[in-house]
Amino acid sequence: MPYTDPNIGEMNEDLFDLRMSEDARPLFEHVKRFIEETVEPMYAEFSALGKDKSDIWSYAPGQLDVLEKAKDKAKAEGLWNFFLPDAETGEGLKNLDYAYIAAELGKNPLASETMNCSAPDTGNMEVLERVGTAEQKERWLKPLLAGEIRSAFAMTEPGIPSSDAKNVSTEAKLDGDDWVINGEKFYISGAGDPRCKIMITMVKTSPDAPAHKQQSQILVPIDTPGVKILDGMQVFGNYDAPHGHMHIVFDNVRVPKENILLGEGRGFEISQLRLGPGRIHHCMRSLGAAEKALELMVIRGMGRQAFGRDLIKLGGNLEKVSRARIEIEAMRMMVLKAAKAMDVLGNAEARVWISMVKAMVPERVCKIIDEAIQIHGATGVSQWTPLAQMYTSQRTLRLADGPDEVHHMVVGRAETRKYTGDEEDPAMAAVWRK
Amino acid sequence: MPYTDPNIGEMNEDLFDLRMSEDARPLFEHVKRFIEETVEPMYAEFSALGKDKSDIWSYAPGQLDVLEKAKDKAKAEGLWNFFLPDAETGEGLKNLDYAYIAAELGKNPLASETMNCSAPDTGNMEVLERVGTAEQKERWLKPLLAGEIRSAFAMTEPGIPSSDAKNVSTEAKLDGDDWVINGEKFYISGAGDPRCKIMITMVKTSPDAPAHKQQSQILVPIDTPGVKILDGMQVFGNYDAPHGHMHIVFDNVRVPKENILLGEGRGFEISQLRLGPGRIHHCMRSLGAAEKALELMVIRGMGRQAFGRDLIKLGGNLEKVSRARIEIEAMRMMVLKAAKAMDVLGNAEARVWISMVKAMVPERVCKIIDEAIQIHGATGVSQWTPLAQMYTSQRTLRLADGPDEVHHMVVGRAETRKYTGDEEDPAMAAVWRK
Amino acid sequence: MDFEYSPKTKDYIERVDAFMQAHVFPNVETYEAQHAEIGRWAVPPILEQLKEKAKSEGLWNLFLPPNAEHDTPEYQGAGLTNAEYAPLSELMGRVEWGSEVFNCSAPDTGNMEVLHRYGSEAQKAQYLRPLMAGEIRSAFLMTEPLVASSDATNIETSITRDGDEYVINGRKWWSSGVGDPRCKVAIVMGKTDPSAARHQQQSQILVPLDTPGVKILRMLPVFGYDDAPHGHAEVLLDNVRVPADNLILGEGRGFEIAQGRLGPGRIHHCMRTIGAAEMALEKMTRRLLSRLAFGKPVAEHSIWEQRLGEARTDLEMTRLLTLKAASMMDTVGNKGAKDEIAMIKVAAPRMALKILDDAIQAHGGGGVTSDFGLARAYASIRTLRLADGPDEVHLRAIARSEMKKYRENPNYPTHALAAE
Amino acid sequence: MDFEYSPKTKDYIERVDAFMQAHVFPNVETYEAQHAEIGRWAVPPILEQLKEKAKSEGLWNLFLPPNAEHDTPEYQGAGLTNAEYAPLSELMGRVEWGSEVFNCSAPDTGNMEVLHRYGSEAQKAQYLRPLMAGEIRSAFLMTEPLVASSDATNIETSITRDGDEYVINGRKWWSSGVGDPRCKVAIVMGKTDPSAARHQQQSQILVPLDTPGVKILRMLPVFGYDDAPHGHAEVLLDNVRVPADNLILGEGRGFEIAQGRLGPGRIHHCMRTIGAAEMALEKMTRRLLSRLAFGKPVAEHSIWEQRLGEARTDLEMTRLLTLKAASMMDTVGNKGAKDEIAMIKVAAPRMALKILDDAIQAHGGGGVTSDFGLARAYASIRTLRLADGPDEVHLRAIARSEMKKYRENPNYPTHALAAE
Repeated sequence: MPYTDPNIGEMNEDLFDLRMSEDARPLFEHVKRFIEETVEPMYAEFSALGKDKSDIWSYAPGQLDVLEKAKDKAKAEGLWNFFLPDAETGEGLKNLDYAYIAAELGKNPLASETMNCSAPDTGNMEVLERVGTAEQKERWLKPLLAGEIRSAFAMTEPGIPSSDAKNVSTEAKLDGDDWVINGEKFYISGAGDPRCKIMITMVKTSPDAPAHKQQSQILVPIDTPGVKILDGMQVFGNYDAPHGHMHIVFDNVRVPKENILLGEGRGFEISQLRLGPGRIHHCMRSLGAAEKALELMVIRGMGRQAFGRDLIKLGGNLEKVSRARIEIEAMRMMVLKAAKAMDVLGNAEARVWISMVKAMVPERVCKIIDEAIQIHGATGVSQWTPLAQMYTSQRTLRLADGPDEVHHMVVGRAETRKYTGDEEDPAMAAVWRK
Repeated sequence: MPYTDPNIGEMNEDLFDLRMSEDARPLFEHVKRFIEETVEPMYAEFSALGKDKSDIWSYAPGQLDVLEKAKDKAKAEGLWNFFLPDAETGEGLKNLDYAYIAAELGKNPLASETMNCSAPDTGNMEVLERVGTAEQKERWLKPLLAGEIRSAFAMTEPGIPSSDAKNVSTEAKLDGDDWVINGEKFYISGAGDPRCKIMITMVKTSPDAPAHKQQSQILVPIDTPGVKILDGMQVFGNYDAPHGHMHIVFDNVRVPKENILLGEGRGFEISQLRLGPGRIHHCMRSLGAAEKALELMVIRGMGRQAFGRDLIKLGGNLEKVSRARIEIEAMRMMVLKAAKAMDVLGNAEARVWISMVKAMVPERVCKIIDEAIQIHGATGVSQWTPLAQMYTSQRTLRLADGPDEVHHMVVGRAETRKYTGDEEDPAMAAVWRK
Repeated sequence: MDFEYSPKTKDYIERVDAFMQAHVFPNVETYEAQHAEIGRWAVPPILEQLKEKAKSEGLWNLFLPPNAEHDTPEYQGAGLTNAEYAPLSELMGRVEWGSEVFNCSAPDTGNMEVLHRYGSEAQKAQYLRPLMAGEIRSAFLMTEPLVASSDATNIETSITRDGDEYVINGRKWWSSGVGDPRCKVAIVMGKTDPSAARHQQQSQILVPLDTPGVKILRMLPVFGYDDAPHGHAEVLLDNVRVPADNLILGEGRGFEIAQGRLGPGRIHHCMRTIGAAEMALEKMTRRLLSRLAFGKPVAEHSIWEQRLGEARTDLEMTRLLTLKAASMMDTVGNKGAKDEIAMIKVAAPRMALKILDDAIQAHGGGGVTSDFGLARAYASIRTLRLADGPDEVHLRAIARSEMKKYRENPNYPTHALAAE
Repeated sequence: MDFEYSPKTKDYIERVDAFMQAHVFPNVETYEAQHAEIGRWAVPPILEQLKEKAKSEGLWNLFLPPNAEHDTPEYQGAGLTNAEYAPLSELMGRVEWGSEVFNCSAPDTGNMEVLHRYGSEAQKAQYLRPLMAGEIRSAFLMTEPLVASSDATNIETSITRDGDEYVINGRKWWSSGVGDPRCKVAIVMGKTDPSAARHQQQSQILVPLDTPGVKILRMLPVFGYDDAPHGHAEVLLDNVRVPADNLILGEGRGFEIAQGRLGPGRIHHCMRTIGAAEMALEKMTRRLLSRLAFGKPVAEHSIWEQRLGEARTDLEMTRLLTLKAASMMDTVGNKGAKDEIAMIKVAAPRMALKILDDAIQAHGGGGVTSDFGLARAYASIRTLRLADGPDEVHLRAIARSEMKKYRENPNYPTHALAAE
């Protein structure tokens, strides 16, 4: 694929209109209202029900009922699967518009799921929609679209640096009419949920092919014999259960030949489909976290005194607040611009923009949350504020979907390619998803 | 003045359309072409003529001729005074459009002046246009608009922290029909130019009035007896001659009563007029410098080897390139947004946005230039690259127009005012101009 | 100035390191396996075995410096000064529970120092003896959830005399160590006289944890970690009655006692932190060497060289300043060393967190999970930037010393102190 | 480990500081006034007067460490080790030309060390004697504009034997000190044998500056400063002929010599840099105390407290590591101290630049101009991050040492070195 200049540093006019489109505004307003009126009270009830559950990997009685009720309501109001392009026209929400909506979805942990727009299902559904066979769609896409089951994407492996996706080593060998899969995966997000039924699994099928044609993606039902879920990976001590980030061994797992997606050696090709939008959504949600942290920082700074002065007037805190605000506004514009670039230039061409925000946002949001922790004293690391939890999840984002370093390589090399005209290494993009 | 929320952190839709307006595009293209075709060759000639001049505070023979020729051409082509709002309609270029144009003007040191759009004349002309009497306009605005003379703005004083403009201590006392002015100013930019004829001077006329009503602005012809230009202030060893940043003593300087602008005690009021646009223009020009530094960094990194590898692959340089690119794009969006905020909300309401970019841009551009210096080795601090010169001028911007700290106070306090509803201290804005 | 350790220190360094290599590192997995088996709030038996072993080798109570006034044959440490002990503290800090093996872990060290210096004979017999023997553990109840405790005059818990008893009421949190079943006693800071001068309102008193009215409300997580079995508790003191003899030193002397305890504790924490940073740097380096990405070892991606180089540099500088602070405590006392102690209190956790953050980054997904101990070390050291006064307070104190030179003496000679 | 200076060092510290307070600081203005009067490239007479005075007080050639092998009654320094000299270097560094007063300024110090160690008797008589007497000055011509000189094998200047002479051709720059009218001789690095093994191609040779063919093309500004009368020259060597005896040590031994000179020079630069940082911190503090903004002294705007606190902390840490590196040079030699020297080479200028940048910020417009010397110090110290190898090269070297531990020995015990 010849590399085209992604317009960084250039004045591509279309990239400078970052307004939400008029068409999307009713949906945006509706989602906002729905979260306020339906999701928030549902979440309160859901949390109360789950308070004393003994098995963290389960839902407490009644929890799924209230969730399902809200999902039904969303479906009835037409707030359902709006992440997905129209099956016939191929048109869907613009990335820019979705970015605005994602910022709203980020305000409640169950908002996305209530409207069937939560990761990793969204990426999986997109992939199935675009490259699935009729049978695959019937069997898996349909219940996913209906919100009846959930799914996972099994990519990352513990033994290798998965940021270079060529390293994936779980192998799938054809044996008669079956693929036999052996290997070890970790950080398989969502695989802890009892409703998770299917995993799209990245495997090496063709070790002798050129480096970018060795990988394939295969559908593996989670109850297939040989799929052994060992444990959840803790993130700063939290399991994030029941969703979970699971550690899974594939021990002679057999699935029918037809479970392959698109075809042998086309794993990378499929990955291109799923990378852009998801990253942007994460980044928009990260901004929500940063806004929250800043708000907490200011309120704490104004409400607490030491040495006879408000905390906000001590410790250089006012400047820290200012720096946080400046970063947030700059990040917001960058995320919106990356979303717009995807709309205008397409996901592939926009990848440098996407890498820019991926390398920029979680690192800086971590910094803002850390300052907010600091002004809270010991309260900041405890469960009395959401800050510690927010920190760990943002810190993890600096590793998920490619560590910062890989994205800096993408951006840095785009800069050098302006002078060399070289092509890009396509492996530098496909990585594990949260 | 009751404080209104400046929409930071809010979704004011109008602020998200950062495209240049269609109306402005022909002017933008024309300016770009004019710089390329007329200013650049003129500047080369101008520089060659000045190479061996003995008095740095003068122009070498022929220098002003080539400059004037280019100015005449600009005037003939209609590229003249476009910074100024239409005298009758009050309408002028939008700040957003001007921001795009300023980025172009920043590419050549004489571009602004050739089109009579250079600081500090622009601010002075705006002020005269808006608050000057008919006589004042005839005597000073007319030749300024015609590009026949230049001007200065005398605000900063060595003895006091001028970031708090209430501190200005140069005093003007009415004595019969004259103001008698005594005091000391420094960093009076442009006063070194032999063509500089007039200074708008900030003085204290009314020490007994409330803090914000003590200051006035008075027109002082630079050849008035008692105006003693002591020396230019060096900036990292450079005089920036003949423009210069002069150190001036006012020793019983007498000017007619009528030279006051707007009226006694209205100095702050006038300052509000001049602060916003100028800061934005500086920031756009800073971006030009950052782009230049990044370009030099990449080219150097690719063209030089050590230890058998390109420099770009050593020392973490590729990541530094990436970080620079990300910062530049984020700064660009913030500057454009601040410009747009001035258009949509007005200068006063947009002041928090202006402070955000003023606190953000020069600091980060300094960092980028410093990285570029580093990859150049000793060449980076010498005259073989423009980097050292760029660094000093960007470093100075962190102090000019209010040091970073004051702008962070403005932004930080805006954040706290969201919760308190307090008013802002208007003194926190008016500072020295470059 | 001499940057070599004395032969005595070298000898101890060798012995402690050898003990760590031979007995502690190899048992980290044992500890974790036992802990998983016996439950969060129980103590893995291996720990007590290792303590016996360390005691038998004379590597015991190393933290307690010689004190001519208070040392007795019964109550004395191993005879090491703060400066001699500091590098040992670093070595122990390489494993989270390493210090405890040598009976050198917080908050017992501070409590033992306080009792050693200010305790009555009866208090010593009852609490100092078993603490020094490693038979019980202890807590220090200072921070309160409702006030900015970095300004200790804000502490609100009341200690009221009632006949032969004191009655204590208040709410404390971040009471570290309370989760341990062996934790038997706490030193509680509170106000005996709210009407006294600002620094004479506070007192410190010994409270056995089984006294009626001591209610452990819950254990606080740090990020996701409960730090079991040590733990950080929120404790309600609800009409807790203890004998009047439990008061330490006397009414209104709480600040005096507190000031004595802070210095050494901070040095210990800083040195342990440096040990943790060394571990992180080692893990990072090994990891970078062992993994390939884009065709070469990650270690050769040049950004990582820069990070490693900066990590080593920052680590060495921080260690030296910490050792200097320890040495100053020995030579000019806690008060003379107060600026240096403030400096390391800020510098050491910042340095370690930067290195840990890079190490986490180098480990990818493994970094944030429990596999390499990095996320956990991050969480625990992050807390140090808040405990014992946040960075901001210490930087302020240093700044004020700086200003004092010129404020009180405008003719202060140019840098008379520059090279002292 | 002992953080107190020895009585001998303390005595020298007192004497040098007293000399600075009594004679150097009060004459800074005199120096500048004289310099303004006599022209950029002339030497203010006050400097020579102060040199005489320092020499008469025995504060002379303090930098040259005792060397049993090479010391003779005629050629020896004041007998101070690197560690003893380091704090003096800091004290001198508080004034830009302070070191020269004590005949301790670069690049003469390095050149004198080289001649003292490797010079022939004739070379010593001709050049070392007047250098040690402060009668002439010297330069070191190493860096070249056309190659990445941080990798010294790239140096291209040719030194070709022709009968009893060597013929030198090449282009050098950043030849510091060449502007000084007293600068009489340069040591030039170049290739005598391009076909030899990589590290045996280079030699060093003495070149009197008045030799025909030595052409000073121009003086290079650093930011806007010409650093007159010292100056940094671009020098063309155009068929420069010198006697064959001018070669130092022997053909192909240029690297060997270069390695000896780098260590002490770096320590000196770092300590001078620390002195400059102290001055900046003092100026910043005084300034902040003296100015009001928004109703209170700027010093009480809390962001400044944080910056002052961080400045003092960073300064103390950097000084200690520099002193340790100096001490290691004395005890384990340049080679054993190479990592520490690399660390301070990176750490000291970074620390000082941060403090200077804050100090500039505190001084407003005065900060970037010449009034407080801050912008000038910034420019000059910024150059140190590039001279003698940029930061990146040193960080890389440190990183490689770090990797070496595990690369060459996968069983390297966990932190055996942690507390050494």
